[in-house]
Amino acid sequence: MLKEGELKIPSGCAISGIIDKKGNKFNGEEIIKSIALMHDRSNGLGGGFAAYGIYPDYKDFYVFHIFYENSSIKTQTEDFIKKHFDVEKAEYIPTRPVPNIVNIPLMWRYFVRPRVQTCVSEKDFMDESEFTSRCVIKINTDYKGAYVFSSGKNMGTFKGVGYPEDIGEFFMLDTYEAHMWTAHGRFPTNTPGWWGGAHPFTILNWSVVHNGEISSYDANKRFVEMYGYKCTLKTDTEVIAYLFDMLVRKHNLPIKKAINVVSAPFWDDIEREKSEEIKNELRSIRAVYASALVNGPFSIILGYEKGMIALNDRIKLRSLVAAEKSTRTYVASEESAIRIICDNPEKVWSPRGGEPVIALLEGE
Amino acid sequence: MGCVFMLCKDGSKKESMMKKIYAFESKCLGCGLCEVHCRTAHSKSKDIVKTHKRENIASAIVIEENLSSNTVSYFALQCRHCENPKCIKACISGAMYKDDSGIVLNNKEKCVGCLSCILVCPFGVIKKNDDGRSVSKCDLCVGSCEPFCVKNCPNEAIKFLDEDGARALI
Amino acid sequence: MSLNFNTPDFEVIRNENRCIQCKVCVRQCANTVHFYDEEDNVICADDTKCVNCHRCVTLCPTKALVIRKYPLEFRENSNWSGKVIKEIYKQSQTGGVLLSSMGNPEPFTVYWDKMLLNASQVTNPSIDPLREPMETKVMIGRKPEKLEFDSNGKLLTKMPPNIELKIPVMFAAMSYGAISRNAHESLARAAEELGIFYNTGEGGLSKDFYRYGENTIVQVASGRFGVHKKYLNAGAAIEIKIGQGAKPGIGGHLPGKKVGEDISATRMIPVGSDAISPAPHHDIYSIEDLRQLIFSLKETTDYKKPVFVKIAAVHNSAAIASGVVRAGADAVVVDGFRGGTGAAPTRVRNSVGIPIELALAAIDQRLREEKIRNYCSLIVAGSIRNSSDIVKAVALGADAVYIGSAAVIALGCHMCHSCSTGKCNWGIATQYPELVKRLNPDIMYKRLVNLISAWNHEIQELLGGMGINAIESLRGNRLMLRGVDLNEKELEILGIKYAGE
Amino acid sequence: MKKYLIIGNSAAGVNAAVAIRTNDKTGDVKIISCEEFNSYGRPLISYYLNGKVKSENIYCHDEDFYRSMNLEVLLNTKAEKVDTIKKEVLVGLGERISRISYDKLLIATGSSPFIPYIKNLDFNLQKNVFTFLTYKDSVKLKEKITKNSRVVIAGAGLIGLKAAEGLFGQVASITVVDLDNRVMASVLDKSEADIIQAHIEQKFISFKLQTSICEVQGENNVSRVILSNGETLNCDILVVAVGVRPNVVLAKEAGIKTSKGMFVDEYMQTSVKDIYAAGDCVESLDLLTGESKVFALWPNASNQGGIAGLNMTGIKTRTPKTFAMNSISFFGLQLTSAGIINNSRSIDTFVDSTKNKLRKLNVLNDNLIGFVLINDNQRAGIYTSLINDKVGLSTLAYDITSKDIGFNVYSKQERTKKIWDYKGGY
Repeated sequence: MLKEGELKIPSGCAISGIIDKKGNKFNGEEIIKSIALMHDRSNGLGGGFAAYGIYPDYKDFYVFHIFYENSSIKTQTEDFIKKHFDVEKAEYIPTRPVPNIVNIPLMWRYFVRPRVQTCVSEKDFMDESEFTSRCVIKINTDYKGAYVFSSGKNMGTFKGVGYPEDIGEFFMLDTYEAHMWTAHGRFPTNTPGWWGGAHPFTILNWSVVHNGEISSYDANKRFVEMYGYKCTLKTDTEVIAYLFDMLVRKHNLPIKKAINVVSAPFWDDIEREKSEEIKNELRSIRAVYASALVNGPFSIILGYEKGMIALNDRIKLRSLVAAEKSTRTYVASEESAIRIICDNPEKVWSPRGGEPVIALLEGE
Repeated sequence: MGCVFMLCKDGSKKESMMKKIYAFESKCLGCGLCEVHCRTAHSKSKDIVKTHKRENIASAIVIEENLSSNTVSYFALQCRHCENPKCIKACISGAMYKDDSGIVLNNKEKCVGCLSCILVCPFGVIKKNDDGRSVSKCDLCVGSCEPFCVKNCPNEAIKFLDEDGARALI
Repeated sequence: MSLNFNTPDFEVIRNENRCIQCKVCVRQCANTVHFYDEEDNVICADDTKCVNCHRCVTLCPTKALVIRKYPLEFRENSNWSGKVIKEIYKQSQTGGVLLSSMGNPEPFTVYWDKMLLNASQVTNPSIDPLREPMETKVMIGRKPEKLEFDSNGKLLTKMPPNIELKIPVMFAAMSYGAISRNAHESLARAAEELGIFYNTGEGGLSKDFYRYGENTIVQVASGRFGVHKKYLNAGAAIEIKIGQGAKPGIGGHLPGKKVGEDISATRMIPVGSDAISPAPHHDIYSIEDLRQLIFSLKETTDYKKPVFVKIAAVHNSAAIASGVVRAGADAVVVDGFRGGTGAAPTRVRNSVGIPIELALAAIDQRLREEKIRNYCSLIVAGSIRNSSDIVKAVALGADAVYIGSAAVIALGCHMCHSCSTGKCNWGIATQYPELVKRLNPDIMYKRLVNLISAWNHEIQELLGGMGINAIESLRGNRLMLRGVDLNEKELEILGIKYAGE
Repeated sequence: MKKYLIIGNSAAGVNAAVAIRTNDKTGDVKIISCEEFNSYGRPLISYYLNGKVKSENIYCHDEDFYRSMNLEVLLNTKAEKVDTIKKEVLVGLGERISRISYDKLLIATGSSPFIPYIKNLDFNLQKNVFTFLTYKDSVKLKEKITKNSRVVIAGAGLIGLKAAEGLFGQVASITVVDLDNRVMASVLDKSEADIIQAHIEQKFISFKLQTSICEVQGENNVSRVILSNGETLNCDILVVAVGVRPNVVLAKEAGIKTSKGMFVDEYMQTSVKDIYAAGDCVESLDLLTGESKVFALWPNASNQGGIAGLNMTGIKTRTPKTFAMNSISFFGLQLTSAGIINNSRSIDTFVDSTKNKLRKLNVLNDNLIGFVLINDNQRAGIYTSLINDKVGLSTLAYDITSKDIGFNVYSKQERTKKIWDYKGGY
């Protein structure tokens, strides 16, 4: 029987995200409350959170959150890390016992700085993020039983098997202060969940929570795999993170253009576009990045260092609501999940298919 | 036998508005299917096999074969339903007449087989029947919305058009 | 040779109760199988000349004719089948190379029929193409590796020329000479109406068809027939023909008797002369020569037209395709061993080349491994028979497909495999004016439009069923395929799982 | 409201009336006819005689034809005198004489049988002597004949032979007498005429050629005829069908220029203004010889009638020249001929004849000027239009003598032009 990680699990679930565009920090209670309201949208086999701005003292370090199935794989992985990174600090991730959270893997986090000059033997130029992402992918591919479930700077994800509110309680999220939180409750359909399979999925600073299914998964997967990514976690959401990382970091496309790739306008709409310049741009995007178009029903919340983006598929086959109040922007699968933590928001709307909700930190 | 023959809306019967059969030589294969279906359409049994095996009906179509230098070409010719038909003028018994929608028809009972119509028709598309006392000519399958030869031409070499429609296709 | 061992392949059976001696079959059979016996007023048939093209059967107004396999049986011998024996009779009779037409008829596995498509059930809804937009448009041509924007979001990268296909299907290369002028006109007009393209084949392009230029792909083959500056600029894209699926490794041969006035003018060869296209291009003996030809063609059309390169599906197609992409081709066209041909030696047609499904899968995977799959388009041909073949081809990794045999069947071909005689009764593979006339472009182009439109609806239904609303999301999406009745190796090459996995 | 008066109710008269009515919806159109029957096809009287055509089918048009076209017909009305000054016509209506005024008059009186001088021949006295031109003649004849009547017919022309065919099988014997050396002398050359004669003789009808009837004998009816060659023939029924003469008495007395027939200009108008004439009673120009002569031809009469009608309503229409043409059958033998058909050195004649078929074409300086077809008449109209249009035979797609005629004789352009543009014609 293949462990749940070895086969692709379709996921229907709940997502929620809050950002304070001024950068004011707040603890995890609000996000837990919001995701908890959507209890029935998940079946307790997966929950997780992403928090941005939680490690202000180590904001220049990459923070690896890693699961280990056993201590031997832990020592092997740590040898690999020590060879490629200066480890500033290593500690297990503090948790508190919660009745529903069981068979917990070893969970450690490492504040590290990549040793690019010494390790990079090849002549080709590689910056630290490329070096780090390759190491993370190497661990997740070759070190069976070890999973780096987040590797960004001044951010981290906390996920596992269980309802999201229990996971939040388990990881003591009330003790962390972040300017942006995203959360996800999972509804895997056929096998018991596993800790690595829960959302959010990350690569470097990118984190994605996703409600839906990617029909174009294999096309997207075989496209990003051409650029060095490796889809190891066998959940289709993973590929969205890699797509954004590739488009924005490797091909340095502006975020709006990346969105036009992932949730591309229809050809008919492009043809109706008045300005020739925009029409040519959209036609070029669809031609060059055809395999990066994410097809199938989805609503995603994307977190990264600059802020939060929520997006629906082109024909909005999944629910997504957004709201704004003073410096805060909220997005969630259901309006009720927003209203429970934000009474009378100034503006509430449901974004159209393919139309992003972009909430960036000021100055970005 | 299908829908009523179409007259133009305002009841006027401008000759050129009247639909006729036009043959397109570049498309005609000379296969003869139009004749088979013409005989059948005018037979009693309306069954192809019975028509040809039992009834003796002349088709109202003549398939012309033209030998130019290197190729053989064909086209199907039938009554042009002239505006001012010579055959009606030559007919001694009033058998040849024009109905009110402009189709030149032949009344078998009145015809005595004198063949004056054949003597004057410049297209030679009126055929003497074997019974010696009647002739066959095209009646555009009046009463059905499309002549059977047009309906069954495998290469759309004959079309049922008004004059403007036909000129557009030359 | 006095004694001729050849026995007829087919038997013409006439139902006397139905035959009305209307002589339509006599007039329509170009092989003079039927003849009218004046004396007994009966129509007879000479079985030896019948190629079973169904012209008489179709046009007989009383459906009095049936053509059957000639009932003569050879003694049962699984090694020496009737077919093999008769081939020896023919060659020992004529001493000539056995010629045949259309694609490889041997009973090799048709992999299309061994692959099944996916459909979504619960977790993602299938998309109803009647209510939701469903996109089958594809852009064929070279793509830059990435797009660059300036600081305020203005696109800097200049896109190389791409052609736009409303439906990922094109009409394959069939030269004017192999097929008739009316056939070409039908293909051109259908391409224009469908918003797709037709390929001129290696016979050049008649002046009257320049007006269909926007929907034309002009081919440059080893014979360079009809290739000149105006010709190259007449089409929307250029295709260099290196190989053809039905006859990999050998050139083409158009018999002189088919080269009349118009074809001689179009091909720029004397009337009546045999048009032989040599096996290799005499200026392409290595991959770098190909690069030179590609760029000289681009220079001639000042880089406004994509240049495809067509290769036959052979054993190392993957490496060849990679070389072709690196040589600067805008699209690689791969023609499988079932692809059709007007005339080719039977031995080559039946035993050279590999199935397109395996070649496609291998090429797509190799180009991805070399990280250059996204640089160019990959088009497959030989043979695509229906819309599910197209969806499976795209899922394996193709951008679009060419259809040749399917197109001529829509035009009336009844696969009698005797195009090489030049007496095609349906007016397709013939230059006799009275036969060419039987293919009336005004009717036949609509049949092509009907076929492709129908296929397009089917593609949309299949895509919708998988929860996809743009065909690009299916390209290379091999998870949407499952194999049945295939061994491990075949699954591995095709890169698909077995059904049930 | 214009008043139109037409004398004569046959081909010319009726066609004229129709032409007038289509172009003058309100004019008053009157047709007077000395006969008691509505317009009928005169050539049909022989078919009536032998029962092939029933009496109700003899009429050209059905009952309400005249009413639907709002034409007034006065039967049994004989035009006595035309007063060209007062523009009136005196008509005898039974005993009474009345006047009908007209704005436009058409004289379409056709022709009447020519009775040669034969000693003691007296139509009033003798009850078994007939002419064979009107339906009445045919009706009277049909009543008179019995199974053992011995019939003598004077004249072996179209009418005489048709009379013979009409009587055949209802009488004991039929003998046809003609001055000429062959039957249908006005239409056929000797070689073809003999074919027709041989065919008719198979029906035991005997011919007395190169002789004529010079005397009849019998108390009050004729019982014997004496021929100029001395022979005498018993005769219970005598039919005089030697020829016809145009009815021009009325015109002559009205001062209209006539010769054999009335002279008309291109628009069918006689020498007197507002009086037109058409049909067998006028002189027409022969397309082939240029002569002016009388054509007793049904198609010509219909044509000229129509044209006269148009001109009477002011629509200027020219009359095309005409030429002799005939299509007639005797006992199943189908004869179709047109134009100049007699042999002469200047005309090269092509004859293709098999057992019972004949195709004879006369060509003069690259024009077809005449043809005779026996039992091989399919598509004869193409020959007729070759004559009519004076087509240069060398310009045609093939030599018309080489094979059966077809519309493919014309070149492609000519064919297409004819099919698209031809509207039929006067």
